[in-house]
Amino acid sequence: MKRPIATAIAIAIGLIVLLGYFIPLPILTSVRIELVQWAIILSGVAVLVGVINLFSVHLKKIREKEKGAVYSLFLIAALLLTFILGIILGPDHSTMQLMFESVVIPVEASLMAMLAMTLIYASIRLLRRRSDLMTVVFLITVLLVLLGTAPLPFGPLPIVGDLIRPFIAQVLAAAGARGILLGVALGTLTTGLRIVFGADRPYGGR
Amino acid sequence: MAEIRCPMCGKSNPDSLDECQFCQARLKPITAPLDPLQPGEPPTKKNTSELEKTLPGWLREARKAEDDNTGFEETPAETGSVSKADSTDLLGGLADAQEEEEEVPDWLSRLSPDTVKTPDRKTPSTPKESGSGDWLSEIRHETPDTSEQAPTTPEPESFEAGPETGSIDLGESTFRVDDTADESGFGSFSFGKADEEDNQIQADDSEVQPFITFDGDGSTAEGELPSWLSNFAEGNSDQEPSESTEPETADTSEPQAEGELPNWLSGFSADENPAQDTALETPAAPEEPLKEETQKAEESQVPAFEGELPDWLSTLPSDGEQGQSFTGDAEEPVQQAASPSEPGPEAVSKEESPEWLANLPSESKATELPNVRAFTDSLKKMPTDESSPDVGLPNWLGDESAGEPEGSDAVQPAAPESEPPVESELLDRLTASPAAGDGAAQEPPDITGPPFFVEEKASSDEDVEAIFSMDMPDWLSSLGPGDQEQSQASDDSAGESDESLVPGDLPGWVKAMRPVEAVVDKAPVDSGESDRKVEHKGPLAGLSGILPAGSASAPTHKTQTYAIKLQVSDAQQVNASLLERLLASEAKPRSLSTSAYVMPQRFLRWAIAVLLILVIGVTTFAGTSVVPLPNLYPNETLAAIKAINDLAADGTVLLVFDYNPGLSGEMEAAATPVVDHLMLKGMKLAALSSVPTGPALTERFMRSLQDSYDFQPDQQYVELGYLPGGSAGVLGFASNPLVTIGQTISGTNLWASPALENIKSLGDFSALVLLTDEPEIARTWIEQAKPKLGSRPLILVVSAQAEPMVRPYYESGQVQGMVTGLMGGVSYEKVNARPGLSTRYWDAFSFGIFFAELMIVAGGLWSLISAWLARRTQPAEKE
Amino acid sequence: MPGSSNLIAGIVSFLLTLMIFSYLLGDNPLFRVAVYVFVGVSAGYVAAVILYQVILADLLVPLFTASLIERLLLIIPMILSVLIMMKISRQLSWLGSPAMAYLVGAGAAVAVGGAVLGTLFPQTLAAFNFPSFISAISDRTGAEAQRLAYGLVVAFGTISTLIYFQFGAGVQQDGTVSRSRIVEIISWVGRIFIAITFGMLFAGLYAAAMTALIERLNFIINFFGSF
Amino acid sequence: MNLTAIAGIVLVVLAAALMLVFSLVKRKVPPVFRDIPAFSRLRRAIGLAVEDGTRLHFSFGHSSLIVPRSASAFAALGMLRKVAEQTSVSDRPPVVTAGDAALTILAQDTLHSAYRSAAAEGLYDPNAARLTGLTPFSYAAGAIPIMRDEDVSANILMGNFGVEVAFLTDTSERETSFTMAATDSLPAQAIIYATAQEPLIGEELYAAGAYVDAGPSHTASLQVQDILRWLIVAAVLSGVMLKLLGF
Repeated sequence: MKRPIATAIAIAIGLIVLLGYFIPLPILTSVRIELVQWAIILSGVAVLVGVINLFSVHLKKIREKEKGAVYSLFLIAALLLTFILGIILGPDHSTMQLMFESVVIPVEASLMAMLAMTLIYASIRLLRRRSDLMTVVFLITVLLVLLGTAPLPFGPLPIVGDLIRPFIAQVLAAAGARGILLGVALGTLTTGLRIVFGADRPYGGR
Repeated sequence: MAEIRCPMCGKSNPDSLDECQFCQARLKPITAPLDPLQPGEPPTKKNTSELEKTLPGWLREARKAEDDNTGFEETPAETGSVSKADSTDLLGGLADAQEEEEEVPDWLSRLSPDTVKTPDRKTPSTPKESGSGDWLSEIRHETPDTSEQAPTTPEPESFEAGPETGSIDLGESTFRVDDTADESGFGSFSFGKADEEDNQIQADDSEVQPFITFDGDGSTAEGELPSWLSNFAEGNSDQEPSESTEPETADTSEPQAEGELPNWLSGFSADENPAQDTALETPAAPEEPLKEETQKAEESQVPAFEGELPDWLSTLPSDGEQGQSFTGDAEEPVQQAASPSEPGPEAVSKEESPEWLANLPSESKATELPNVRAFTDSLKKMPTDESSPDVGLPNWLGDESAGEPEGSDAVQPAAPESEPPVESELLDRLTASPAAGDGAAQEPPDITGPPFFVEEKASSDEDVEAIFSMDMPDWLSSLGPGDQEQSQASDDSAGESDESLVPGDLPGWVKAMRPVEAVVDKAPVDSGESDRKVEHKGPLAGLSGILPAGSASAPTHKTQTYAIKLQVSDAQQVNASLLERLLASEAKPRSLSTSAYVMPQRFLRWAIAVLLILVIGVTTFAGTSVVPLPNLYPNETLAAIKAINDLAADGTVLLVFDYNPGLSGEMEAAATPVVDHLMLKGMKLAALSSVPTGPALTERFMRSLQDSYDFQPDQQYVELGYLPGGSAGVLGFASNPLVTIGQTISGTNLWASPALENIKSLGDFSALVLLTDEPEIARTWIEQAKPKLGSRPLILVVSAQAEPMVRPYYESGQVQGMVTGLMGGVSYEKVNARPGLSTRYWDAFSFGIFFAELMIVAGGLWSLISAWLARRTQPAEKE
Repeated sequence: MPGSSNLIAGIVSFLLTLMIFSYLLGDNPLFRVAVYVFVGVSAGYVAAVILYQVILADLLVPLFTASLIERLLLIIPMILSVLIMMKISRQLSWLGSPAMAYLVGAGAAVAVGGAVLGTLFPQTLAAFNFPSFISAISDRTGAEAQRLAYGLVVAFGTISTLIYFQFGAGVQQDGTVSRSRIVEIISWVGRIFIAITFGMLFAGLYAAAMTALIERLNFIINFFGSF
Repeated sequence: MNLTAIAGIVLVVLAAALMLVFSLVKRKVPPVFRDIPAFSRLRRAIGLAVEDGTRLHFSFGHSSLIVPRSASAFAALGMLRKVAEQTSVSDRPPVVTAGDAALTILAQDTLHSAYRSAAAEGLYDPNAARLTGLTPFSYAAGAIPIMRDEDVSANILMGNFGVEVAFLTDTSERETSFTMAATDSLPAQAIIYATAQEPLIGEELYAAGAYVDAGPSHTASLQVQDILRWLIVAAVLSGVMLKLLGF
């Protein structure tokens, strides 16, 4: 019996919030804002559930000595330490800041840095994977834009920097991006409607 | 077949197509037609270890498992492809069995208790709807306890023989029954399914039947039963087995041996066939119930068992009169002799047919119960009936020991797979040399005991091939093009399958396979005098001795173990080599999806990394500034500078730090000149972020500026913290900043601080500077906040990759200025003549980008050339 | 932060940076350790932030401090939060469904609203947001004319890209599935625009990643320099 | 009540009505959609994964549920639902990773109901859907070990990704496993296009449901999208005409 309830809730909330978007009745708008505010709180609570999921997954790995259980040990230790410290000291305490800056930032920055190699590698391999016109156009565009982005060590190229790149950026790329965005919006619309009207129920059921 | 029904979309396609014309699903199996096996093909001694990667995952696991398992455990470990649950169950018990007592041969000790158990087992399970899975798993589960039980049961030598033969028989029968249970159980389930799913399922089926059947055979759970059933069916219909080109039809030796088979079989196959094709379609489904059942069994059965052994013993004498009628049976010796290898139904057909035939056509679930009862009855008799073992076993055992150099080959017949050949062979022998056997009791241990296991452990590689070699007959028979119709077919399914097996109809690769199965069967039969005829027609033309009794009916159970010895025969080698090719070709689809050159790839990666790090590292280390700074500045950057210059002094600017820590390098380089500019103008700053990691980044960023300007927090700079809720949060903040954020847990109101005292709405900020790497976030702020910002400028500092998406907003005037990435930063610094991070990075950046450009060009050319060469060398290499 | 902690931070981040870079040689324990520690710390940090900034700030604290009406209102999210917490337990997880349904419903509505008001309308309008023919020719400088020309290209590109996605197709007599010839031609042009867009974005990503790499190498070099 | 709001309502109601009609009305000839090779390859990859007992790995990105981009995650969930049912015959249920907690919970629910409807509830393991990190990068970094260690033969990356998707596609290339990737974020699409084996572009992400036969409502969605697509094209064209005519 819980399924119908859940579905009913989803549909009701969905419709109210949706109406709140389009019907500019102040009351409807404020109701919508309140509902969304609650949703924000809920997703905040969900984060805690998620962290517990993260914790339990790795705890299980350790208990069952699965592959990489040792690393899970590191993860759980780091997670607990940070979380507990965060609860005790508060997230904006200097210790939290220290942990953040000495772990999160360097690791993320290093991952991002490695992306430089990954992307170069990918663009080299791309033609091996798909050698079609689209790929060629893609690579040529990349080349031109890069040439326009930074001057060569021995001085900037004429035209590319001041004509071609802007043209690509402002016209061609803008057009493609707009088309893709519109398409994505269409998909978003129908996908959202499927859920608002209960055809899709990712929260279980059916 | 004029047209193939697409397994994916269900539409019918001309069978000329390889892929469905509607959904591009694969219509023909991936396994490209293997060039048929030449009879005289020299056996290639293959080191299968190199095939490792091409093996299916379950197999790989099993092989891993091998190392710590004892020889006997390997069989289930490997066969338990899909249904881990039961295989492991079997294993557990077996392990104990071996440790506990070596003198009793494992298979004997393992199986005989089953004979004990099943009678009691079934009676309760009969009423149950899903009893099948239940009692089955129980039987499975008992193997541990029973193996311990075996020694404790005090039995006379002669009696020992009874359970032994009987045990094999029942060992078979239980497994078969379990098949019936599984498939029928699943069949009914999957019929209940929606069509769309059926389509999908069939898709898997047609795409990968070979695999599926591997699974099927491996895990006693599917594939086998249908095949042998259909074979029996064919057997009945076919009248001259020896001449037929279809290996299966050789089964007829059985039907002929036992008179009343056809009539019950027709009914049997009729209701089994549906189960067959569904079972093929979805390999592992049955295992699901099984798992649970086995778990249930765990608790319930162990105690139950103690209670049962005695009452089994007590039942033995009571079965006396049954025993009489049994011995009275004309074919008794045959039956007994065959029993080790004979699938249950024959036995059934002999004894119980009248009473249970009735419920056959009904739910196939129901069918297995009668079978079981039949087997167990035959079992109960076995001990009581002294004659039968003596007649049965000694004969062939004696024969083996006499005529067979290799003991294990001799025992091969006893293996379930190849029972048909065995059987026919046995029949010959039995008819030829009547009761000559003695010491039946102790013989089996010698043959069946240590030898295999030792050998098997020794050669685990060939083991693999053995598995597949044993599988082939099954899936061949089940692969018959007609099996779709067959599944619908009722009584006349036999005839239908015949048509479906007309050589012309067979996919080329199936044809290619046929000789192999023949070889498989041939191997054990070599010793026997029967089946030494050369084929004249059909795909097997030219192969000799390839038509032993219907191998296809074989349920593969323990034989992987026994099959090892088959390596010795050349036929097996040929078989193996062909199977390796088959395996490889089957693994192809996956390799299709992957790129072939792993090592070069790694080197390429290393090369790129090393070069790039060298280029940038050296430039950075040298701290050069040889690259000219851009002398033409992006308009959006100039606009940003202008907008900030126009700001009324002493206002408060809202800084939004919405970038990933990962991009802090770029964002800080680009944002520093902007914030630096704001500081120079003496603006008060309020920082905010809509991503949780924002505040920490803000803190870090502001601290880096703290050195150059020692601004007082709360006086010139307030950190509002994290604004949750994404776009909704932004909207809330834009429409009413003061309530959305700013109250700390401690209750202090940040809006009261000097920097924010005269801010009541978003419009009161002098400007909003958004630092982000995600166009989505930029869009959110532009769409939600800009309207509320009114005439106040909105300035974006974005990562380079976000430019194309945010640029339109700048063009359309919603954004007053934009600083994109390092280039924007460096321009900003140059215009303001305040060189900073960006300027320091500029050389390295330029060199790095230049390197990237070179690599793209070089790589592109290289790829084009090599692709062109590849296409020229082997055309149509792509799928 | 005091200097000592700065030093610690420096050493730790230096080590972690190297450990991550070790992935360039392939997956290895160092990389794994760095990654797992990173995941743990970031999760813990974010969870703490959420706990303070959302759950405490927006739910628990107001429950005791806010006005009566607000408190009454907050009871609903409170209940829903408790329900979501049920997701932790396997047996009770079904209790969480209503709360998740709430989230999903709200999320879907936000998505629809955002798609229509945030993208569909503005982007469609922007597609022909260029000077009219009249103003273009009346403008002596030619800037307007250029904007018009650009605008036309953008409009065409937008349309062709949009048409590229057209899903509906027909079965040709030869059995193949394909769209009408005209659609195919237009969408071929669309593909080109898409390729160019991706190329532009990809180049931007290069630049971003390159900057990150430079920043990291700078950090490493400076780290050595600081001794 | 301004023009935009009215137009918005009209658009939404129209779309909803069309979807309702298309999903209810049964037609003799089911609608045919253009071939997207990625999906047929995906089907094969799924089939192979089922037989050789390897795992499918779904990754749903880091989108929060209450932002406009959540739709991409919802589309991915629809696909997971269907694929989970199909692979319920395998004893290695798919593993799902996500960068948002609520999304992870939804993935669990989806798996659960999928197995329930496939009568394989015993397969359901709450830990099959995992939150691997709460920030985009940590989410991707946390998913990498799963892709490497858990015998994954096919990766399906659908949802809202950022730059971090590159780590996932790169890992799967190193593992030489099948990858189908789709996202609604443009930069990530560029990465996917360059690094993923089977990239889906833009709107194709939302077509996933229809292409895996996830039900009439999905098919209807595609038809509606096509109709609206032409509406937009008409709008743009008319706008351009007006401009050229000098209005």
